[in-house]
Amino acid sequence: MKILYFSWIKDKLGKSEENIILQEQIKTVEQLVIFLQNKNDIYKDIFKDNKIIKVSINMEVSNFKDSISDQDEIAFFPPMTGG
Amino acid sequence: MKILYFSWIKDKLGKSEENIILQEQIKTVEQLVIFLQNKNDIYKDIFKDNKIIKVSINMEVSNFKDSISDQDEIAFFPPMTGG
Amino acid sequence: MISVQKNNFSINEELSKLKIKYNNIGAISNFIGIVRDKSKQSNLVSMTLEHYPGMAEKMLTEIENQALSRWNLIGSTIIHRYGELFPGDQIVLVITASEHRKDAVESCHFIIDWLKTKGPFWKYEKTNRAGFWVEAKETDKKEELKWKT
Amino acid sequence: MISVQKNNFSINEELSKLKIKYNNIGAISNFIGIVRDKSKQSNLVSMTLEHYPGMAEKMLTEIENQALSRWNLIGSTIIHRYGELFPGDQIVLVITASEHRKDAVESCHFIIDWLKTKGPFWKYEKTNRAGFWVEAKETDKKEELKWKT
Repeated sequence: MKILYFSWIKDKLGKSEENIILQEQIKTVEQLVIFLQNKNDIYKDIFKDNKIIKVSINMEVSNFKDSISDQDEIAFFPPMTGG
Repeated sequence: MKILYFSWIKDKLGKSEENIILQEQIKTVEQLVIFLQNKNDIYKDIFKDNKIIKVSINMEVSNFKDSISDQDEIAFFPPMTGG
Repeated sequence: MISVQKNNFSINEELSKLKIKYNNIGAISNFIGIVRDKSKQSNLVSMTLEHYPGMAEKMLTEIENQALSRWNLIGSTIIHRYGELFPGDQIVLVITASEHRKDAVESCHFIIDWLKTKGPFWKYEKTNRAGFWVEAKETDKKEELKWKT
Repeated sequence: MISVQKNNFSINEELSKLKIKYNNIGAISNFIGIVRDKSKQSNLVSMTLEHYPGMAEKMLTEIENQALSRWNLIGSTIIHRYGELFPGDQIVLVITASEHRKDAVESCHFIIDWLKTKGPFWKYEKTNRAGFWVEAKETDKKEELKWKT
Protein backbone atom coordinates (compact mmCIF):
# COMPACT_ATOMS: atom_id res chain seq x y z
CA MET A 1 0.00 0.00 0.00
CA LYS A 2 1.23 3.44 -0.94
CA ILE A 3 0.85 6.16 1.68
CA LEU A 4 1.43 9.83 0.87
CA TYR A 5 2.02 12.66 3.33
CA PHE A 6 1.63 16.37 2.72
CA SER A 7 2.41 19.71 4.37
CA TRP A 8 3.66 19.62 7.99
CA ILE A 9 2.95 15.89 8.25
CA LYS A 10 5.51 15.27 5.52
CA ASP A 11 7.96 17.64 7.23
CA LYS A 12 7.63 15.94 10.62
CA LEU A 13 8.07 12.49 9.11
CA GLY A 14 10.88 13.61 6.84
CA LYS A 15 9.27 11.77 3.94
CA SER A 16 6.51 12.38 1.44
CA GLU A 17 5.55 8.76 0.83
CA GLU A 18 6.15 5.19 1.84
CA ASN A 19 5.09 1.73 0.77
CA ILE A 20 3.87 -0.73 3.37
CA ILE A 21 2.48 -4.22 3.12
CA LEU A 22 -0.93 -4.03 4.66
CA GLN A 23 -1.40 -6.64 7.33
CA GLU A 24 -4.60 -8.56 6.93
CA GLN A 25 -6.17 -7.47 10.20
CA ILE A 26 -6.03 -3.80 9.15
CA LYS A 27 -9.38 -3.08 7.51
CA THR A 28 -9.93 0.66 8.04
CA VAL A 29 -8.00 3.92 8.01
CA GLU A 30 -8.38 4.07 11.77
CA GLN A 31 -6.66 0.74 12.16
CA LEU A 32 -3.90 1.84 9.79
CA VAL A 33 -3.31 4.92 11.94
CA ILE A 34 -2.95 2.75 15.05
CA PHE A 35 -0.52 0.52 13.17
CA LEU A 36 1.55 3.57 12.19
CA GLN A 37 1.44 5.03 15.69
CA ASN A 38 2.87 1.79 17.01
CA LYS A 39 5.88 2.17 14.72
CA ASN A 40 7.36 5.15 16.54
CA ASP A 41 6.75 8.38 18.45
CA ILE A 42 6.78 10.61 15.41
CA TYR A 43 3.67 8.94 14.03
CA LYS A 44 2.19 8.86 17.53
CA ASP A 45 2.69 12.59 17.79
CA ILE A 46 1.35 13.37 14.31
CA PHE A 47 -1.86 11.42 14.77
CA LYS A 48 -2.47 12.39 18.38
CA ASP A 49 -5.34 14.59 17.27
CA ASN A 50 -7.06 12.97 14.32
CA LYS A 51 -9.50 15.81 13.93
CA ILE A 52 -6.99 18.09 12.28
CA ILE A 53 -5.85 15.43 9.83
CA LYS A 54 -7.73 14.51 6.66
CA VAL A 55 -7.42 11.30 4.72
CA SER A 56 -8.02 10.40 1.11
CA ILE A 57 -8.42 6.92 -0.36
CA ASN A 58 -7.52 6.79 -4.05
CA MET A 59 -7.68 10.57 -4.26
CA GLU A 60 -11.17 10.67 -2.77
CA VAL A 61 -11.60 12.53 0.52
CA SER A 62 -12.67 9.84 2.98
CA ASN A 63 -13.42 9.07 6.60
CA PHE A 64 -11.22 7.34 9.16
CA LYS A 65 -13.91 4.65 9.48
CA ASP A 66 -13.69 3.79 5.77
CA SER A 67 -12.38 0.43 4.58
CA ILE A 68 -9.02 0.11 2.86
CA SER A 69 -7.24 -2.56 0.90
CA ASP A 70 -3.63 -3.17 -0.07
CA GLN A 71 -4.18 -1.76 -3.59
CA ASP A 72 -5.35 1.62 -2.31
CA GLU A 73 -3.40 4.84 -2.36
CA ILE A 74 -3.86 6.56 0.98
CA ALA A 75 -2.90 10.16 1.72
CA PHE A 76 -2.79 12.07 4.99
CA PHE A 77 -2.87 15.87 5.02
CA PRO A 78 -4.05 18.86 7.02
CA PRO A 79 -7.10 20.81 5.79
CA MET A 80 -6.51 22.07 2.26
CA THR A 81 -5.67 25.68 1.59
CA GLY A 82 -6.04 26.06 -2.16
CA GLY A 83 -7.11 29.06 -4.14
CA MET B 1 -34.82 75.16 -17.91
CA LYS B 2 -32.95 72.48 -19.78
CA ILE B 3 -34.82 69.23 -20.40
CA LEU B 4 -33.05 66.12 -21.72
CA TYR B 5 -34.64 63.05 -23.28
CA PHE B 6 -33.13 59.61 -23.69
CA SER B 7 -33.81 56.31 -25.43
CA TRP B 8 -37.23 55.84 -27.06
CA ILE B 9 -38.51 59.09 -25.52
CA LYS B 10 -35.88 60.99 -27.51
CA ASP B 11 -36.79 59.00 -30.65
CA LYS B 12 -40.52 59.71 -30.33
CA LEU B 13 -39.92 63.40 -29.75
CA GLY B 14 -37.29 63.61 -32.42
CA LYS B 15 -35.04 65.64 -30.12
CA SER B 16 -32.64 64.92 -27.30
CA GLU B 17 -33.06 68.21 -25.46
CA GLU B 18 -34.91 71.48 -25.30
CA ASN B 19 -34.85 74.69 -23.33
CA ILE B 20 -38.04 76.05 -21.90
CA ILE B 21 -38.78 79.01 -19.72
CA LEU B 22 -40.42 77.61 -16.66
CA GLN B 23 -43.72 79.28 -15.91
CA GLU B 24 -44.02 80.37 -12.32
CA GLN B 25 -46.97 78.15 -11.48
CA ILE B 26 -45.00 74.99 -12.36
CA LYS B 27 -43.41 73.85 -9.11
CA THR B 28 -43.01 70.09 -9.50
CA VAL B 29 -42.01 67.53 -12.12
CA GLU B 30 -45.63 66.41 -12.23
CA GLN B 31 -46.75 69.89 -13.15
CA LEU B 32 -44.02 70.12 -15.79
CA VAL B 33 -45.28 66.89 -17.33
CA ILE B 34 -48.82 68.27 -17.57
CA PHE B 35 -47.44 71.44 -19.16
CA LEU B 36 -45.57 69.34 -21.75
CA GLN B 37 -48.59 67.12 -22.41
CA ASN B 38 -50.64 70.21 -23.19
CA LYS B 39 -48.15 71.17 -25.89
CA ASN B 40 -49.03 68.32 -28.24
CA ASP B 41 -50.08 64.71 -28.66
CA ILE B 42 -46.56 63.33 -28.85
CA TYR B 43 -45.85 64.45 -25.28
CA LYS B 44 -49.30 63.29 -24.28
CA ASP B 45 -48.58 59.86 -25.66
CA ILE B 46 -45.09 59.60 -24.12
CA PHE B 47 -46.23 60.51 -20.62
CA LYS B 48 -49.50 58.57 -20.73
CA ASP B 49 -48.02 56.04 -18.33
CA ASN B 50 -45.69 57.82 -15.94
CA LYS B 51 -44.73 54.62 -14.21
CA ILE B 52 -42.40 53.52 -16.96
CA ILE B 53 -40.64 56.89 -17.14
CA LYS B 54 -37.95 57.99 -14.72
CA VAL B 55 -36.89 61.54 -14.01
CA SER B 56 -33.68 63.09 -12.78
CA ILE B 57 -33.19 66.58 -11.41
CA ASN B 58 -29.62 67.81 -11.79
CA MET B 59 -28.43 64.29 -12.49
CA GLU B 60 -30.04 62.92 -9.35
CA VAL B 61 -32.77 60.29 -9.76
CA SER B 62 -35.90 61.96 -8.39
CA ASN B 63 -39.62 61.63 -7.95
CA PHE B 64 -42.42 63.22 -9.94
CA LYS B 65 -43.58 64.96 -6.76
CA ASP B 66 -40.20 66.70 -6.30
CA SER B 67 -39.85 70.47 -6.66
CA ILE B 68 -38.09 72.04 -9.60
CA SER B 69 -36.80 75.49 -10.46
CA ASP B 70 -35.79 77.23 -13.67
CA GLN B 71 -32.07 76.58 -13.06
CA ASP B 72 -32.50 72.80 -12.87
CA GLU B 73 -31.48 70.31 -15.51
CA ILE B 74 -34.30 67.79 -15.88
CA ALA B 75 -34.03 64.49 -17.74
CA PHE B 76 -36.68 61.96 -18.69
CA PHE B 77 -35.74 58.38 -19.52
CA PRO B 78 -36.95 54.78 -19.34
CA PRO B 79 -35.43 52.45 -16.68
CA MET B 80 -31.66 52.27 -17.11
CA THR B 81 -30.03 49.26 -18.71
CA GLY B 82 -26.32 49.66 -17.99
CA GLY B 83 -23.69 47.03 -17.43
CA MET C 1 -10.94 54.81 -10.95
CA ILE C 2 -13.98 55.25 -13.15
CA SER C 3 -14.22 56.04 -16.83
CA VAL C 4 -17.07 56.49 -19.30
CA GLN C 5 -15.52 56.20 -22.72
CA LYS C 6 -16.08 55.43 -26.38
CA ASN C 7 -12.79 53.58 -26.79
CA ASN C 8 -12.11 49.97 -26.00
CA PHE C 9 -10.18 48.96 -22.86
CA SER C 10 -7.57 46.34 -22.16
CA ILE C 11 -8.13 44.22 -19.08
CA ASN C 12 -4.40 43.47 -18.88
CA GLU C 13 -3.50 47.14 -18.89
CA GLU C 14 -6.08 47.93 -16.23
CA LEU C 15 -4.88 45.06 -14.04
CA SER C 16 -1.27 46.22 -14.41
CA LYS C 17 -2.20 49.76 -13.42
CA LEU C 18 -3.82 48.50 -10.21
CA LYS C 19 -0.91 46.19 -9.40
CA ILE C 20 1.64 48.97 -9.91
CA LYS C 21 -0.34 51.46 -7.87
CA TYR C 22 -1.16 49.32 -4.84
CA ASN C 23 0.63 46.87 -2.54
CA ASN C 24 -0.42 43.67 -0.86
CA ILE C 25 -3.21 42.71 -3.27
CA GLY C 26 -4.18 39.07 -2.68
CA ALA C 27 -7.39 38.82 -4.67
CA ILE C 28 -8.69 40.42 -7.83
CA SER C 29 -12.21 39.92 -9.12
CA ASN C 30 -13.33 41.21 -12.40
CA PHE C 31 -16.29 41.23 -14.66
CA ILE C 32 -16.42 41.91 -18.39
CA GLY C 33 -19.68 42.55 -20.20
CA ILE C 34 -19.62 41.67 -23.88
CA VAL C 35 -21.99 42.29 -26.80
CA ARG C 36 -23.60 38.96 -27.63
CA ASP C 37 -24.02 37.58 -31.13
CA LYS C 38 -27.72 37.09 -30.72
CA SER C 39 -30.60 39.25 -29.69
CA LYS C 40 -33.74 37.56 -28.36
CA GLN C 41 -34.69 35.98 -31.67
CA SER C 42 -32.31 36.98 -34.40
CA ASN C 43 -28.68 37.76 -35.02
CA LEU C 44 -27.40 41.03 -33.66
CA VAL C 45 -25.85 43.52 -36.04
CA SER C 46 -24.88 46.09 -33.45
CA MET C 47 -25.73 47.49 -30.04
CA THR C 48 -25.63 51.21 -29.47
CA LEU C 49 -25.15 52.42 -25.93
CA GLU C 50 -26.62 55.81 -25.25
CA HIS C 51 -25.57 57.49 -22.03
CA TYR C 52 -26.27 60.62 -20.04
CA PRO C 53 -22.92 62.44 -20.05
CA GLY C 54 -22.09 63.83 -16.64
CA MET C 55 -24.66 61.72 -14.84
CA ALA C 56 -22.97 58.50 -15.99
CA GLU C 57 -19.67 59.59 -14.45
CA LYS C 58 -21.47 60.78 -11.33
CA MET C 59 -23.27 57.46 -10.85
CA LEU C 60 -20.16 55.37 -11.46
CA THR C 61 -18.25 57.42 -8.92
CA GLU C 62 -21.09 56.98 -6.45
CA ILE C 63 -21.20 53.21 -6.84
CA GLU C 64 -17.42 52.95 -6.57
CA ASN C 65 -17.47 54.95 -3.34
CA GLN C 66 -20.24 52.77 -1.97
CA ALA C 67 -18.24 49.64 -2.73
CA LEU C 68 -15.13 51.14 -1.13
CA SER C 69 -17.09 51.97 2.01
CA ARG C 70 -18.86 48.60 2.31
CA TRP C 71 -15.89 46.33 1.58
CA ASN C 72 -12.24 46.33 2.51
CA LEU C 73 -10.91 47.15 -0.94
CA ILE C 74 -7.42 48.14 -1.98
CA GLY C 75 -8.47 49.49 -5.35
CA SER C 76 -11.11 49.32 -8.04
CA THR C 77 -11.77 50.16 -11.67
CA ILE C 78 -15.09 50.71 -13.44
CA ILE C 79 -15.04 51.38 -17.17
CA HIS C 80 -18.26 51.70 -19.15
CA ARG C 81 -18.30 52.29 -22.89
CA TYR C 82 -20.86 54.09 -25.03
CA GLY C 83 -21.47 54.36 -28.76
CA GLU C 84 -22.10 51.68 -31.36
CA LEU C 85 -20.61 48.31 -30.47
CA PHE C 86 -20.54 45.02 -32.34
CA PRO C 87 -20.86 41.35 -31.34
CA GLY C 88 -17.85 40.34 -29.27
CA ASP C 89 -17.02 43.92 -28.29
CA GLN C 90 -16.39 44.71 -24.65
CA ILE C 91 -19.02 46.93 -22.98
CA VAL C 92 -18.07 47.18 -19.35
CA LEU C 93 -15.20 46.27 -17.04
CA VAL C 94 -15.33 46.06 -13.26
CA ILE C 95 -12.21 45.24 -11.27
CA THR C 96 -12.01 45.03 -7.50
CA ALA C 97 -8.80 44.26 -5.61
CA SER C 98 -8.47 43.32 -1.95
CA GLU C 99 -6.27 41.40 0.47
CA HIS C 100 -8.76 38.59 0.92
CA ARG C 101 -11.06 37.16 -1.72
CA LYS C 102 -14.41 37.80 -0.04
CA ASP C 103 -14.12 41.58 -0.36
CA ALA C 104 -13.09 41.51 -4.02
CA VAL C 105 -15.66 38.90 -5.05
CA GLU C 106 -18.67 40.40 -3.28
CA SER C 107 -17.98 44.02 -4.21
CA CYS C 108 -17.49 43.13 -7.88
CA HIS C 109 -20.86 41.36 -7.82
CA PHE C 110 -22.44 44.35 -6.09
CA ILE C 111 -21.09 46.85 -8.61
CA ILE C 112 -22.23 44.93 -11.65
CA ASP C 113 -25.73 44.36 -10.23
CA TRP C 114 -25.96 48.03 -9.42
CA LEU C 115 -24.80 49.18 -12.85
CA LYS C 116 -27.63 47.25 -14.48
CA THR C 117 -30.34 49.33 -12.83
CA LYS C 118 -28.60 52.57 -11.85
CA GLY C 119 -26.12 53.21 -14.62
CA PRO C 120 -27.66 55.86 -16.90
CA PHE C 121 -27.17 53.89 -20.10
CA TRP C 122 -29.73 52.70 -22.63
CA LYS C 123 -29.17 49.98 -25.18
CA TYR C 124 -30.42 50.01 -28.75
CA GLU C 125 -30.13 46.68 -30.54
CA LYS C 126 -30.05 46.44 -34.30
CA THR C 127 -30.79 43.00 -35.73
CA ASN C 128 -30.96 42.06 -39.38
CA ARG C 129 -34.72 42.58 -39.16
CA ALA C 130 -35.29 45.61 -36.98
CA GLY C 131 -34.04 47.89 -34.27
CA PHE C 132 -35.38 48.33 -30.74
CA TRP C 133 -34.54 49.73 -27.34
CA VAL C 134 -33.74 47.00 -24.83
CA GLU C 135 -36.18 46.97 -21.96
CA ALA C 136 -34.96 46.82 -18.38
CA LYS C 137 -35.45 43.40 -16.85
CA GLU C 138 -37.49 42.95 -13.70
CA THR C 139 -34.92 40.39 -12.52
CA ASP C 140 -32.19 43.04 -12.64
CA LYS C 141 -34.14 45.15 -10.18
CA LYS C 142 -34.42 42.13 -7.89
CA GLU C 143 -30.69 41.45 -8.11
CA GLU C 144 -29.95 44.99 -7.09
CA LEU C 145 -32.36 44.90 -4.16
CA LYS C 146 -30.54 42.01 -2.51
CA TRP C 147 -27.68 44.43 -1.65
CA LYS C 148 -29.98 46.72 0.39
CA THR C 149 -28.81 45.87 3.89
CA MET D 1 -10.62 23.60 -19.05
CA ILE D 2 -8.56 22.91 -15.96
CA SER D 3 -4.83 22.98 -15.48
CA VAL D 4 -2.49 22.40 -12.55
CA GLN D 5 0.83 23.89 -13.55
CA LYS D 6 4.12 25.34 -12.36
CA ASN D 7 4.22 28.02 -15.05
CA ASN D 8 2.56 31.39 -14.95
CA PHE D 9 -0.61 32.08 -16.94
CA SER D 10 -1.84 35.05 -18.93
CA ILE D 11 -5.38 36.14 -18.26
CA ASN D 12 -5.57 37.77 -21.70
CA GLU D 13 -4.55 34.57 -23.43
CA GLU D 14 -7.07 32.53 -21.46
CA LEU D 15 -9.85 35.01 -22.21
CA SER D 16 -8.98 34.94 -25.90
CA LYS D 17 -9.07 31.16 -25.98
CA LEU D 18 -12.59 31.16 -24.50
CA LYS D 19 -13.79 33.88 -26.83
CA ILE D 20 -12.44 32.06 -29.89
CA LYS D 21 -13.89 28.74 -28.82
CA TYR D 22 -17.40 29.80 -27.89
CA ASN D 23 -20.15 32.01 -29.31
CA ASN D 24 -22.66 34.35 -27.75
CA ILE D 25 -20.75 35.11 -24.54
CA GLY D 26 -22.32 38.10 -22.82
CA ALA D 27 -20.65 37.98 -19.42
CA ILE D 28 -17.26 36.89 -18.17
CA SER D 29 -16.34 36.75 -14.50
CA ASN D 30 -12.89 36.03 -13.33
CA PHE D 31 -10.89 35.78 -10.20
CA ILE D 32 -7.13 35.99 -9.80
CA GLY D 33 -5.38 34.97 -6.59
CA ILE D 34 -2.06 36.70 -6.01
CA VAL D 35 0.78 36.19 -3.52
CA ARG D 36 0.62 39.09 -1.08
CA ASP D 37 3.63 41.11 0.08
CA LYS D 38 2.90 40.50 3.72
CA SER D 39 2.32 37.48 5.85
CA LYS D 40 0.39 37.92 9.12
CA GLN D 41 3.14 39.92 10.80
CA SER D 42 6.16 40.26 8.61
CA ASN D 43 7.16 40.63 4.99
CA LEU D 44 6.78 37.59 2.83
CA VAL D 45 9.81 36.22 1.02
CA SER D 46 8.01 33.45 -0.84
CA MET D 47 5.03 31.12 -0.76
CA THR D 48 5.45 27.52 -1.81
CA LEU D 49 2.38 25.69 -2.99
CA GLU D 50 2.52 21.98 -2.45
CA HIS D 51 -0.09 19.93 -4.25
CA TYR D 52 -1.24 16.33 -4.55
CA PRO D 53 -0.55 15.50 -8.21
CA GLY D 54 -3.44 13.60 -9.75
CA MET D 55 -5.86 14.49 -7.00
CA ALA D 56 -5.49 18.21 -7.72
CA GLU D 57 -6.50 17.67 -11.35
CA LYS D 58 -9.31 15.35 -10.27
CA MET D 59 -10.75 17.86 -7.80
CA LEU D 60 -10.50 20.78 -10.23
CA THR D 61 -12.33 18.75 -12.87
CA GLU D 62 -14.98 17.84 -10.33
CA ILE D 63 -15.60 21.43 -9.27
CA GLU D 64 -15.69 22.60 -12.88
CA ASN D 65 -18.29 19.95 -13.68
CA GLN D 66 -20.34 20.95 -10.66
CA ALA D 67 -20.30 24.58 -11.75
CA LEU D 68 -21.28 23.61 -15.31
CA SER D 69 -24.20 21.57 -13.99
CA ARG D 70 -25.47 24.18 -11.52
CA TRP D 71 -25.19 27.26 -13.76
CA ASN D 72 -25.87 27.98 -17.38
CA LEU D 73 -22.26 28.38 -18.46
CA ILE D 74 -20.81 28.60 -21.93
CA GLY D 75 -17.27 27.86 -20.84
CA SER D 76 -14.87 27.98 -17.93
CA THR D 77 -11.19 27.89 -17.06
CA ILE D 78 -9.53 26.93 -13.79
CA ILE D 79 -5.75 27.21 -13.54
CA HIS D 80 -3.93 26.55 -10.28
CA ARG D 81 -0.19 26.88 -9.91
CA TYR D 82 2.20 25.02 -7.62
CA GLY D 83 5.83 25.50 -6.63
CA GLU D 84 7.63 28.45 -5.09
CA LEU D 85 5.96 31.78 -5.84
CA PHE D 86 6.92 35.31 -4.90
CA PRO D 87 4.97 38.43 -3.86
CA GLY D 88 2.88 39.68 -6.75
CA ASP D 89 2.92 36.30 -8.51
CA GLN D 90 -0.35 34.88 -9.75
CA ILE D 91 -1.53 31.71 -7.94
CA VAL D 92 -4.91 30.86 -9.35
CA LEU D 93 -7.22 31.90 -12.16
CA VAL D 94 -10.92 31.18 -12.45
CA ILE D 95 -12.88 32.28 -15.51
CA THR D 96 -16.56 31.64 -16.12
CA ALA D 97 -18.40 32.75 -19.23
CA SER D 98 -22.16 32.85 -19.78
CA GLU D 99 -24.86 34.63 -21.72
CA HIS D 100 -26.16 36.51 -18.70
CA ARG D 101 -24.14 37.90 -15.84
CA LYS D 102 -25.77 36.02 -12.95
CA ASP D 103 -24.46 32.64 -14.09
CA ALA D 104 -20.89 33.84 -14.63
CA VAL D 105 -20.71 35.86 -11.42
CA GLU D 106 -22.20 33.24 -9.10
CA SER D 107 -20.32 30.26 -10.51
CA CYS D 108 -16.99 32.08 -10.32
CA HIS D 109 -17.71 32.85 -6.68
CA PHE D 110 -18.68 29.23 -6.06
CA ILE D 111 -15.53 27.83 -7.65
CA ILE D 112 -13.15 30.06 -5.73
CA ASP D 113 -14.88 29.35 -2.40
CA TRP D 114 -14.73 25.67 -3.14
CA LEU D 115 -11.05 25.69 -4.12
CA LYS D 116 -10.13 27.17 -0.76
CA THR D 117 -11.34 24.14 1.17
CA LYS D 118 -11.36 21.34 -1.40
CA GLY D 119 -8.37 22.03 -3.60
CA PRO D 120 -5.58 19.68 -2.48
CA PHE D 121 -2.97 22.42 -2.09
CA TRP D 122 -0.98 23.47 0.96
CA LYS D 123 0.80 26.77 1.37
CA TYR D 124 4.18 27.25 3.01
CA GLU D 125 5.05 30.86 3.74
CA LYS D 126 8.63 31.98 4.17
CA THR D 127 9.07 35.35 5.86
CA ASN D 128 12.35 37.04 6.67
CA ARG D 129 12.09 35.51 10.15
CA ALA D 130 10.70 32.02 9.74
CA GLY D 131 8.73 29.58 7.66
CA PHE D 132 5.38 27.99 8.41
CA TRP D 133 2.50 26.11 6.86
CA VAL D 134 -0.58 28.28 6.43
CA GLU D 135 -3.50 26.97 8.46
CA ALA D 136 -6.91 26.59 6.90
CA LYS D 137 -9.30 29.31 7.99
CA GLU D 138 -12.58 28.45 9.69
CA THR D 139 -14.23 31.23 7.69
CA ASP D 140 -13.27 29.48 4.44
CA LYS D 141 -15.21 26.43 5.52
CA LYS D 142 -18.21 28.63 6.23
CA GLU D 143 -17.98 30.29 2.83
CA GLU D 144 -17.99 26.92 1.14
CA LEU D 145 -20.97 25.69 3.13
CA LYS D 146 -23.21 28.47 1.87
CA TRP D 147 -23.23 26.73 -1.55
CA LYS D 148 -24.73 23.50 -0.16
CA THR D 149 -28.25 23.77 -1.45
